[in-house]
Formats: sequence, structure tokens, C-alpha cells
Amino acid sequence: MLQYAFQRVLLALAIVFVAISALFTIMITLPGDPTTVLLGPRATPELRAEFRANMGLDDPVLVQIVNFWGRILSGDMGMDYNRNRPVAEAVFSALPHTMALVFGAIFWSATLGILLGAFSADNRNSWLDRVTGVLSVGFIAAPSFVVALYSLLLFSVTLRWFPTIGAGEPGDLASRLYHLALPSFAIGLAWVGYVARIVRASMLETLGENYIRTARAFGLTRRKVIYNYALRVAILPAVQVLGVGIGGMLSSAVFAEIVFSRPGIGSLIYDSVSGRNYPVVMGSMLVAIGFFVTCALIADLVNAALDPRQRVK
Amino acid sequence: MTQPILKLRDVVVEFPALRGLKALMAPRDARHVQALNGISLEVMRGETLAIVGESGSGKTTLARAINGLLPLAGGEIWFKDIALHQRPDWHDIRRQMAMMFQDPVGSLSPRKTVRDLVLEPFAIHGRKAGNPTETAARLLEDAGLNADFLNRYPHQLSGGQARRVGVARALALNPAVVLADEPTAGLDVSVQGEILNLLNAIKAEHGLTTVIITHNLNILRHIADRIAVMYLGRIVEIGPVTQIMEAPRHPYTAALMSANPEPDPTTRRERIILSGETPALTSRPTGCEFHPRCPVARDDCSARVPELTQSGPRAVSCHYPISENT
Amino acid sequence: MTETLTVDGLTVHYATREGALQALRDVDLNVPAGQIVGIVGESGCGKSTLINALLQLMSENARIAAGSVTLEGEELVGAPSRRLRDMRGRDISVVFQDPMTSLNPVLTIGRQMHDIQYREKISRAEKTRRAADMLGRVGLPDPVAKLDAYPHELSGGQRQRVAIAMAVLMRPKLLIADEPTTALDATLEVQIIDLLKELQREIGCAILFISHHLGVIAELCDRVVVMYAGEAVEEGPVADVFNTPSHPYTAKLIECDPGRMKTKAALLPAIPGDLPDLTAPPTGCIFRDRCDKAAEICRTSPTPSAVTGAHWARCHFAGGGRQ
Amino acid sequence: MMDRLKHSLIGRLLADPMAVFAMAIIVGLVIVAVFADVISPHDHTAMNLADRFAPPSSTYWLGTDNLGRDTFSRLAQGSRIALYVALVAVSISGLIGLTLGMIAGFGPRWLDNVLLFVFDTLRAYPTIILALALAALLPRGLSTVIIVVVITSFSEYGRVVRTQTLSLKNAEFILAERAMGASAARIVFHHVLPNVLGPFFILAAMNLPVVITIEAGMSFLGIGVPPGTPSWGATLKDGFDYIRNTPWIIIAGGLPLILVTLGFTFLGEALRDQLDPKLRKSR
Repeated sequence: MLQYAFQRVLLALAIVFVAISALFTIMITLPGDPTTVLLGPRATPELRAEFRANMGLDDPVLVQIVNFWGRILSGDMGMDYNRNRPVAEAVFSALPHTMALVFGAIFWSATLGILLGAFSADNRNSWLDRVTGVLSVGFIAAPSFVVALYSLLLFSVTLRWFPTIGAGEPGDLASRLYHLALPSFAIGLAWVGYVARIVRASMLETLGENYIRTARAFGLTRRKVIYNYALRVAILPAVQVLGVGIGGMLSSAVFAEIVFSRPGIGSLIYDSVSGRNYPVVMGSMLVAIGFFVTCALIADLVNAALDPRQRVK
Repeated sequence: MTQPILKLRDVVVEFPALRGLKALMAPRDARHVQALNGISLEVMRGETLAIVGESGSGKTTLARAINGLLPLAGGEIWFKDIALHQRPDWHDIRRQMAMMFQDPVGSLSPRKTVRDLVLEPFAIHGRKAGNPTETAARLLEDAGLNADFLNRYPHQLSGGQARRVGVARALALNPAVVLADEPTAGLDVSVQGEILNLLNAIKAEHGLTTVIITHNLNILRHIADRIAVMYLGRIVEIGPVTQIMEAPRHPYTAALMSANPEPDPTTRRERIILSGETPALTSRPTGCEFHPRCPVARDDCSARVPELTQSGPRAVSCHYPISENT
Repeated sequence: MTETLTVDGLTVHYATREGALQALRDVDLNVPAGQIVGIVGESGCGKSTLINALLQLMSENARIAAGSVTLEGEELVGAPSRRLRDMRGRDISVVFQDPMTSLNPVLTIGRQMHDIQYREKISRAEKTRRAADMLGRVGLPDPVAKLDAYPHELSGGQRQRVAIAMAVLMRPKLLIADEPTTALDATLEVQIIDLLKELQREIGCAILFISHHLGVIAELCDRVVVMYAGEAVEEGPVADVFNTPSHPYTAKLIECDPGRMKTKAALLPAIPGDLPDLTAPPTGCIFRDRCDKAAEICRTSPTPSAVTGAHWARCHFAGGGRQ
Repeated sequence: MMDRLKHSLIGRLLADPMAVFAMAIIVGLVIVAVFADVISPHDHTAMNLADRFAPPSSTYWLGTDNLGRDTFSRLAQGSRIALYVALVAVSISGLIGLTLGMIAGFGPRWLDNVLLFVFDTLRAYPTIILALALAALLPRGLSTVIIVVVITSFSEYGRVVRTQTLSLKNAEFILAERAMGASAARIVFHHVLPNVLGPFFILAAMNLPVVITIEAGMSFLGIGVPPGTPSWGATLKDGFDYIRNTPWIIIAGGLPLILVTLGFTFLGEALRDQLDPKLRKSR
């Protein structure tokens, strides 16, 4: 297990390194003045000249990549020249909001999705199973930003049940959760359907396995067989899918943050792109990719912990 | 009959034992295990050699190595006068050396009709099949299936029918050698006889040389001229089928033959029950690799590796073989 | 002689698109207390349906159309599911064919052996001790350590021993063994057969041993039931059935086994033809289409005719029947 | 034979009410896209400042936006963009993924590892966030949308095809082909490809709505189609900016998106039910 974990961590680090380096390379090699790209259009000529010298922009690409990572690893993610603050500060104050959003969505999709899926499999081919099936596919199909817009329109603008703007009062948990409910629901809805489908399918497959027959032949109760023996195996693919799905949720979070005017990585990147504030874009990308890879890694390790067969591979 | 058509000398096939980081950190000789560990044998023109052994003995690996599906880590294989260990023209060799696989249905491409499957060798080797449908029908008929099957898909065939398609296809281009991996696997006894009769008839008619891989000891007498018994990637005994079955000299052969329950409740044979299981390839015992399970092992068996020693038509690899008169 | 298991007129149908598939038709069989009864038959004979029916664990589209299954006099067909669950694993238990897939891959051996003792009012430590004892009893080296192992960490033979240990842990009255040696090599097969014999003697349970391997049946069983296309066609003491097979199918089946021919056969016997379509089984004798002896009378259904005392065959020509 | 298979597949799909519903939506979308100019009651670019913020009426079936443009006409035109982007992007990324996936599955182990790492790395870019990052570097337009989609989605096809190919690679029938002397090309095109295409097309069908959503999403963020282009996403953005004045634009603008994604997803599900033998057996 330890060996397996070690290999996965190394792989995850390599992915973050290559993904970010590739992006950095594209940015500095694309035609155009890299100082514009890296400092934003508002930088003064003096600032540009100084930056060009300091950053070694005339060095070979490889050297620049090494220097870039050197700065990142020493904690320097550059400056947000538009608002005159370190990029790290901007990014790390936005990250918790996005994390709350994503974890909220995972909470929805895991609880509702696993329940619906297990329930469907348990009552397969009943009309309830059929309804759940159609609903799940409907959920999967609904584009998250349309769900966000519709729920904003219905629950916030028209019915006024939920707030339209912001992330709630700092320090006030209830207010935070209140502001979180709609946006995280909008992101999570599709995943509820997704998880339900996967859990149902893998549950049915698991229930057909010989060892389930063995368990029943030994007189274990139906409930115990289904929820202890089968579900334990059947949620493994759902864990994996949710881990990888965080990439998709981060994309959805951009819309949720913009539609509900929440702070977060998504709206930070969006604002920075409109302002051509590339150091911030780069920093946000780094954090977003790092966050995603970490979550996928955790899902992988959880899977391995739950399924001893995985560790051997 | 006296001329070898296949000659194997000290054939070694290795599999990677470790993957990923472990493999990089392990010493070079621990990265691989030997699935075949020095196999030498000859197959005479026109004979049927059966290779028997339990799972993990390497018998399937041997068939695949002969056909070039697995690379050799050492040793030589000669087919007629072609050196198969020196990058030969496999395309042409495989036309002369047909192979049948274990799973009768699974070894047929699932989205092709029986007609396409039987004609596949012609397509592969750019041969004209005359009138394709007639040729296919004739080949099927030779294998005991009528032309109604031409448009079926593999999943619509029973095990016995699929096996016949496999036979028809193997014989399509008149090979010199047929390698058959477990030809009776997955077949009921009532069907098994038909398939073996078919193989015997075809062999007699075409003067084929066949190598049959099997763990089914009951069929040996009826199909094989000679048998080779394998254990942990080595041949422990080889020779004419009746001699080996009636008077095994290697203790493993003896145990294997006695382990086969007879369908006759009145005869109860002396049985040698071996303890334990075949060890993993990663932990080969020292000396004679059979010694930890051998009922007649002596002290030095764990120290010295026995050689396969020829005496008359048979050979055995044991320091203290069972004498012929007992 | 008391019967541990009695199956009487058991008929099971599967609902399929082509209509009702009559997988078992009017099957009778008895397993006397303390005996080993073999069931032999080729694929499609209804062995697995029979096991599922005995355990009352049938797939959703299966239905018991008629007949009864009694375990020590207690009717299982239609029994409340709570009662059935109570009996499974305690009075009646089973070893399945494939040791690779019949154990739960994500739970340790110890956990699985704990779970099946859920009815016992004993301490955890005691349950662990019993599990380890039984693992040792079935011949696993280092049984205490094996409790913490996952199934994939064991070899095929070891896994089958674990499965047997689980099956006999509660000292059942009836042990069903569904081709327990088919997936194993010959030298392991004889080890398992020996083990089953020993355990049977020790626990005194009756064993219903399903196999397609005539040699294993001949060696292990006291009585044997021959099945073909969903019917029990012959039953009797092993020696009688093997020496004087009285149903043409049994005779053919024994004849086909190449193991009994000690010299090279010019032509190996086989049974030409295919199984009948069980959604529309032919009237009369089920084996009629493939039988050499078939005559006009075979268009009517044969009833079991006694050959000798405990040996009968479902054939018009069997025993004292019209020859 | 292929005909018979297709016929029976379509026959089976027609027997499934969800599949019929899905195909009806898709056919509807295609008809609207083809005849967009005919069925649009107004020129979708015509600004009629007098009729700004007009609610739905018999003249403007779905109302107008802040510039007085007819929402219905804009949505009808939008179907062309959605369909165009989806088909082009899915074709390109599917083809790349199919090729790389088969190379990874069938090629040497080191190449498989390299490609798998590439797939893993590309998956680490959250689509919309990467789109934002690239937005300022690349010119705004449909080709940018397509590039972003291809970069972020071909690895998914590659991964599925690779898994499928790997499991086929060691299947006995592939070994049997090799043992008969079949060339690598013959094995790949005659025996591997036909068995990979089933799952591949299911994935493609499931990905069409995803791509449509990405295009709409990017246009919503203002990094997709050029200004003025009637993409569904752009229309929704207009509605969002004036959510209190023109709620009908959001309601109407979201509907075609939801319907189309529903249609393709249901079709994909139905295809999966029919093509995946594992699911078919369990019934």
C-alpha cells in the first residue's frame, strides 16, 4: 500500500509539473510581447524593462521554466500588478470559496447519488427504478450553468428564498451555508445523476457476483448483503469518477461563481482574463490544477484502501 | 517418423516479475521469472506429442514460444531447417504451423461470420480460395459441420461447433504442424470424443505432426504417441505414451497419473497424494525443484539439479527414478 | 435410513422471451443422512438450477412450478424467507465451483468467517478462535495469519480450502458441493476429495456432490443421480449404476469417458445430437432423439422403473421393463 | 451482414421509447439548423431599439433583448453554431483519441506509458479554466472553441479506446490471428477496430452535448463566439445581464440547450444499453 501510494504521489507531482510547465511554455512562446502577457497591459515601459531583465525573458525557454518553478517553490507566485498585491494572496484567499463550492457539490452528489443508485439497484425494473433512471439521465444532461441560471431566476430573483449575490458573512457559518446551497446544488445536480447511474450499474454487476451468492447461501440478511457486501464494492467506481469529476466541477464552479457573484478561483480567473492579468491567471491555473490532481489522488488512494486488489496493480 | 520436424534446445522464456518502480530498483536477475527453464525436445515428422502438466507448468507458454507469440530469452528452436530463434519469416512459418487455442468460442473473432473465419487464412496469406463460399463449405464439411453454419457468428455456436470451426480453419492451408492448446477444454465428455476422433482422422489423412497441450490425462492414450510431462517450466519425463502412463519413472509423473480418479467404483488404486501446491515461479526450490513435494526425496535432492537423462526411447529428470520393475 | 434431503417432483421454469424454459422437470432425489450422494450430468442438465432451488436462492425469472424440497422433514418450498435464511449456512451450506470468485475480494478471510457466525452468541475472540481452528483443520498452513489475508493473496487450492472451512464451520446437516474440484489441478483435486471424505466422517453431515467428472463421483460417492436435460434419469448406489447402467444415457456417458479405456481406441465413442429445446421439450422420453434403443413406446413418458432395490432408471427398457 | 446488424440495432432503438424521444429531438435540432433562415420570423441581427426588452408576443414569440433583437430567431440561428461546433470538435478529438488510444493499447509498453501520462496530464486541465487561460492568447472565435474542446477531450476517447484495445490485445482471438500470421495492420483494422467502435460511438454520442455546453459556456463568458454571433451561450449572457428586465431570454435560451443535451444523452444511454453485451445479458 505504501509503495502504491508513493508511486501515485510521484505521478501526481509529475502531472502538475508538466501541465503547468506546458502552459507556461505556451504563454512565453506565443507571438507577442511576453511582458504584456506576464505583466498585463497597464505596466509601464520602465516596469517592463526591469521585468524583462529580472525574469531573464531572453533566456532559453528551458531556463525560464526552471526559474519559474524556482520562484514558485520559494513561495513567490509573482505580483498582481493590477491591484498591487502578491498573486499568492489573491489566489489563496479565493481558493477556500471554490473548495467549499466543490465539496458542497460532492456532498450532494455522493449522498443523493449513492442513495438513489443503491435504491434503484435494490428495486431494479420497478417503476421507481425507471423514474430514477430517467431523472438521473435528465440530471446528467442539464448543463450546470443553465441550472445555475434557472435556479437563480426561480429561487433567488422570483421566489427570493435564497440570496442572489456573494458568499455570505465571513465567520457566520449559517450565512455561508445559506449562500452555498444554490450554487453547489447547481454544480452537483449533474453529478447526482452520474453517481446514481454508476452506483446502480456497478451494484447490479456486484450483486451478480459469485461471492454475493456465497454470502446469501450462508444466510446473511439481504440488507447486510446489499449494503455491507455489495455497496462497499459498488461505490468504488463512483469514488473514482467523483475524484476525476472534480475537474468538471471546477469548470462548473466558474459559472456558479459568476452567476451568483461569488468570490473564488473561477471568478478570479475570469476577472483576470478580462483584465489580461496574466500572473494571476497563471497562479489560479496552478492552484486549480494542483487542487484537482490532489483530489484525484485522494480518490485513488481511498479506492486502494477500500479494495485490496487495486494495490497489487 | 524418424526425422525431427521441430527441435528445441534449452529454450528459456521469461516473464517480467515486477513492474514500475520495484522493477527499476530490483537487481537485474530478480526482474524476471523463467516460465520455461531450459526445455529440450524433438517432435518427429508425423507423430503426436502430448505435453501434460498442471497450471503453472508452462505448457501453454511452450506452445506459444514455438509459434513465436512469445520471445525467447535463450535457447534454440528449429522448424525443419529454419532457425525460429533468429528472427525468421513468421508470416510464412505460421502458414505451415497452425495453432488452436483453449477457448473454442473466444478464439474466434466475435464480429466475423463462420465463413469469414474459415477463409481468414486465405486472406492473411493472399491465397486464392477458388470459389470462396464453396471452399468454406468444404472445409467446414471436413470438420463435420454443414454449410448452414456459414453465416453464423461465434456467439451462436456451441463449444463443440466452435471447436470444429477452429479445426477447419487450422487445416485450411494444409499446415505441416498443428499446435493444439487444450483441444478438449470446455467440452462435455459426450462431445469430446467426436473432436478427438476428428483430430485423429485428419492427422491420419494429412500426415500431420501435432503437438497437443493438455491436462486431461484420460485422453492421452487415445491421441498421443509420446508424452512430455512438465513441472515448473521444465520437462521432468518424456517418452512413449503407454510406457510413461503404465510405468512412470519420475515421482511427479507417478503422482499425477495416480491422481486421476477412475470412473470405476470397484477398482481402487494405490494413490500418491502430494502435499502442498506447485510453488510460484518467483520462489523456485533449489536443486530438484520437485523435492519439497516429493514423497521419495533424499537429502541431496535439494542440492543438485537433475539432468534430463535419456535411456532408450524415454528420458527422465530425477536423481532416484522409480525403477522399471516395481 | 433417515433422509436428510428429499426432493420430490421438483419442477422449475424460467421465464424467457421464447416462453417458459423448463429447466427442471419432475426431479426426485434423496440424500440419506451421513451419505455422500453424487449428481452427474453434462452442461445444460440443470445442476445449477437444482442447487439454487435447494438453497431457495433463485434468479428473478425462475419459478418453482411444482414439487417439494424437504430438509429433515421440513418443507423449504414456500417457507418464510426468515426461516430459510436461518437454515442457510447453519443447516445447509455450500461450496461453489470457482474459488477465485466465490469469496468476497474486499474483505479479509477472518471478517468473512466472522460474518457467517453472526447467529452464535459467543465472544469475538471465540469466533476468531473457531475460524482459525477450522482453517487449520482443512489443512491451511499458518491459519491464524490467514485470517488477516485477502482472498487474492491465497492460491486457488488454498481458497477452495477456505471456502470448505466456511461451509463446514457451522457443522451443517447437508453440505452441497458444486463442482468444488473442477477449477483445480489433478493433484489438488485428490487432496480436496480426501479432505471432504475426512470432514464428512468427522461431522457426519450428508453431502450432495455435483460433478461432471465420473471418476470423482465413482471414487467419492455412496449413491449417484444421473441428470439429463432437466430430468433425473437414473439413481442408485454408485457401484450398481456404474456396473449396470440402466438408462441408455448413463450407459453412453460412462462409455464416452476415455479414462476407462486402457488401450488406444480406434474411434472414441460420443453421443451425437444436441440437447432438446427446453422451452418446448419433446413429449415422451427426453433422451429419445439421441437414443439407439428408441422405439415407438418412447413416445410416452417413462416412469422410474426399479432395477434392483435402491436403483432405478427412467426408461421403458430398464430393469424388469419390456425388453 | 453489417446492414442486418444496423437494421436490427435501429429496430431495437425504435422499440425503446426513450431512444425515440431522443431521436425526435435530434432530428428536430437538425431540421431547425438546416432551415434556420426559413423559420426565423425576423432577421436575427436586426436591432429594433423601439422594441427593446419586449416580452413574448405574437410578433416576438420569445420576446426581444436589450438591443431589440428577436430571441426566437437568435436561438434558431444558434442551433447551427451548436451543431457545427459539436460535430467538428467531436470528430477531430474522436479521431485523435481513437488513433492514440489504439497506438497506446497496441504499441510497446513504454509508448503506452508515455501516452497514458499525456492523457493524465491533459485531464488535469479543467476545461473552462483552460479556456479562460487560453482566451486572451488566441483570437476569439469558433476555432478557438474547437481547439479548447479538442485539447481537453481527446484524451478521454484515447483512454477508453486504450482500455478496450488492451483487453482485446490479450484476447485469444487476437492471439489466434497472430498465430495465423496476420499482419499488425490486419489485426488492428479487421479485428480490433470493429470491437472498439461500439464503446467509442457511445462515448461520442455522450460527448456531443458536453461540447455544445462548452461552446455555450465559453460564449456565455464572452470567450467563445465573436460579439453579435447568436450562440445560445451569448444569448443567455444577454439575458443574464438584464435578468430582471428579460427573464424570458434566460428561460427560453436555456431550453434548447437542455433539450438537445437530453436528446443526445438519452441516445447515448440507449446505444449503450443496446451495444453493451454485459447490460444486455443481465436482462
